[in-house]
Amino acid sequence: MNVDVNAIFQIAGIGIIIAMIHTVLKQMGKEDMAHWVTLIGFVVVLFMVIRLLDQLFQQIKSIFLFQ
Amino acid sequence: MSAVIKRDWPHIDEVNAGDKPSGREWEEQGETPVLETALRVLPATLAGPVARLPQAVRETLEEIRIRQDRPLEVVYGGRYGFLAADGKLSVSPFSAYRPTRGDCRQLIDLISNHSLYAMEEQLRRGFITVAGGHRVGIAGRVVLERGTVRHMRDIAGFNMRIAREVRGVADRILPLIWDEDLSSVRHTLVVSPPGAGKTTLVRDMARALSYGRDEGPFQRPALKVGIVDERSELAACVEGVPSFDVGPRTDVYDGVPKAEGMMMMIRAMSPDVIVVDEIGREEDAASIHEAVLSGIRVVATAHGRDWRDVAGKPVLKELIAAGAFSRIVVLERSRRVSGGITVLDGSGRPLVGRPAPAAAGRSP
Amino acid sequence: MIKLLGAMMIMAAGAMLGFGQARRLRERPAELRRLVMMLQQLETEIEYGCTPLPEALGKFARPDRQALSEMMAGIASLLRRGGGVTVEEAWRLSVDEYWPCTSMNREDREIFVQLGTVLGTSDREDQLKHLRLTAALLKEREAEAAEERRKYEKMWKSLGLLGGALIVVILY
Amino acid sequence: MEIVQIVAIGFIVTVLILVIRERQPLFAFLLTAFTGILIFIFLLGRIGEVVETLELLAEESNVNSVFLKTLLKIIGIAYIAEFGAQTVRDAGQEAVAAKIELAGKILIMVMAVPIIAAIIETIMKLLPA
Repeated sequence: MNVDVNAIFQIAGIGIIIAMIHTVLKQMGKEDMAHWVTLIGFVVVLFMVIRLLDQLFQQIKSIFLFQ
Repeated sequence: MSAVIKRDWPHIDEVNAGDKPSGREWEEQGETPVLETALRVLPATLAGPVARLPQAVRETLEEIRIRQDRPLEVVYGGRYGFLAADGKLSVSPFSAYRPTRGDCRQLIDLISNHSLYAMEEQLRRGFITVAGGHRVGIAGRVVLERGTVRHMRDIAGFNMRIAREVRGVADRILPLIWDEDLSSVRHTLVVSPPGAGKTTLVRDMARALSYGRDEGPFQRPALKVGIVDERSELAACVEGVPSFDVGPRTDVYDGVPKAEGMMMMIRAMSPDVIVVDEIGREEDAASIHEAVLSGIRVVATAHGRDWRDVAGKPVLKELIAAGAFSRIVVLERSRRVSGGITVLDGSGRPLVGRPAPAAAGRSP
Repeated sequence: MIKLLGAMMIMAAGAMLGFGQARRLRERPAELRRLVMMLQQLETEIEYGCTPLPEALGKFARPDRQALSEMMAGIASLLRRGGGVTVEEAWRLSVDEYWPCTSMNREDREIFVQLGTVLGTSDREDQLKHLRLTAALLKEREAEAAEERRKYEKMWKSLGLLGGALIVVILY
Repeated sequence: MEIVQIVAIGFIVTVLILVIRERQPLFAFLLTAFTGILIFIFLLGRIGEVVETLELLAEESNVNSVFLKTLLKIIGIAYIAEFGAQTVRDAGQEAVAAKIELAGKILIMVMAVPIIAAIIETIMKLLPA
């Protein structure tokens, strides 16, 4: 339980920092850069979410579907 | 800013190295000062062969002629030869080193002190005097503006005349042109074809007059000498200071037109003697008259083979006829300053080679 | 504890990177302005003084040892040393030596080096033309640099810090 | 007192999502999904115990294990479908959520077919011909 709670804060932190970088870049007129940064941040977080989702499905399978 | 900024330039040697490894060996050899100043303004590809010439040739070197894409030529002791890259001298032009366009560009950069723009006046006259007093004549495409020469471009031919300071030549003829009564020198015209040593002679005369002599035979007071040096050849001033020893009481106007320079000298510097090179124009004559009237002695030079030749030239003829010059010194071409000196009086009669008090009365 | 230390170091590195970039942006217009002023001074020397190049360049030597003055003085000292060095070579050597110490970029450098290939090799009018052209080009770049500075100086400052923070968060 | 933990996590996440949502809705969604998965995984551990008990009971009462397995599968499908649908609904995609729920219902029905068949068969046997 404990480790995973850290992950929540990690994701939130990444989200906030990416949002700030996005804002700064956008203000300075570098929209394309801003979008790239957001995309990369998104991919990183998505990766974390998907790993967790995988874990979830494995558990469900093992409990309910006897595999 | 970076805190570490290097002061040394070790890599500059790499620039000179490369495919011309031994181009500057003369610097280590301790070349004679005359040639060293000349070699300093030559690119390494040209300085190398010249420095490798035999000692005898180096000592009598008169001219180095550089023409783009054509054989490198040197004139020495009245003879000429073509120079190969290894310093070998030959009369045949085929094995000689041919200066490239790059060499010429580098040469013009060096002789103009990296500042061709400051040399416009010199370019217009066709020559540049470099440190050491060597005169580099240049040939190229002349650009005209309203019929007069504006400047020169595409410079592809150079003639470097090695200037030599020969001390003591003047002592031999000074007694012949000395005016005992006024304790000064007489108005003197030195005549010779180009390259026979006129300039060397008058330079030494200026030096000798400026120093005077207070011991030994033929004692004389030191005189105030003014040199009007239109071509920067007599004193070879670099940044206003003569690079030749022209004496302690000598003032130099550098680069000024002769006629104007003489007038300025008379007005401003109150010299005893004015030394001027290569007169021949009408303004020169007017200024010389002015100087003579002001009681200032004039030592001048002019191109010419001999007395008759000079007496036939309009301006000089008029000056001589007016009695402006009471001594004519004629130098012969082949013998350089070492000999072949004839001294004539104002009417063309030769004096015998000793002090001639008999001619004193003719002094104007 | 060590983790925290590492995190702080990464943050500091990111911040320094950002501030360094911001400083370059800040210094570039000033340096370009100084360069233009030097060229104008050189122009005066050439136009009215006919001063030979080594001397004219030597006048830029200052005790403050700023890279630009040092660069000019370096060219002058190379030329004075003689040894068959042309203006072009001296110019290039000195620029190679000192340009990395400045905040100006490669294109500025190209413009400046180009001047070295013509300086001292033609008559006065031509020289002045080249000097003025170079000065005009550099001025243009100066305006550009000022604009860039206005736009990006702040951005780089915050970006450096945020980048450091991002790395820390991702790796934590 | 796991419920306290879960509620606490829920509170914190809600605050974080509120902070991020206006600037980066994408990250807000990911955070929601992540938290959902986290809580689900946490609950699964508990459900596992229940399932184990059920299995034990079924074994003791000699019920056909096929029925129990099917039953558990149906429950599993129901959980997964519910979770998926809710997550998608959180992202505002009502239509997709409805489709997931539909798919869950149909699959449950498919799973249930053998049992229904068995029941009908038993009834047919009981009825006189």
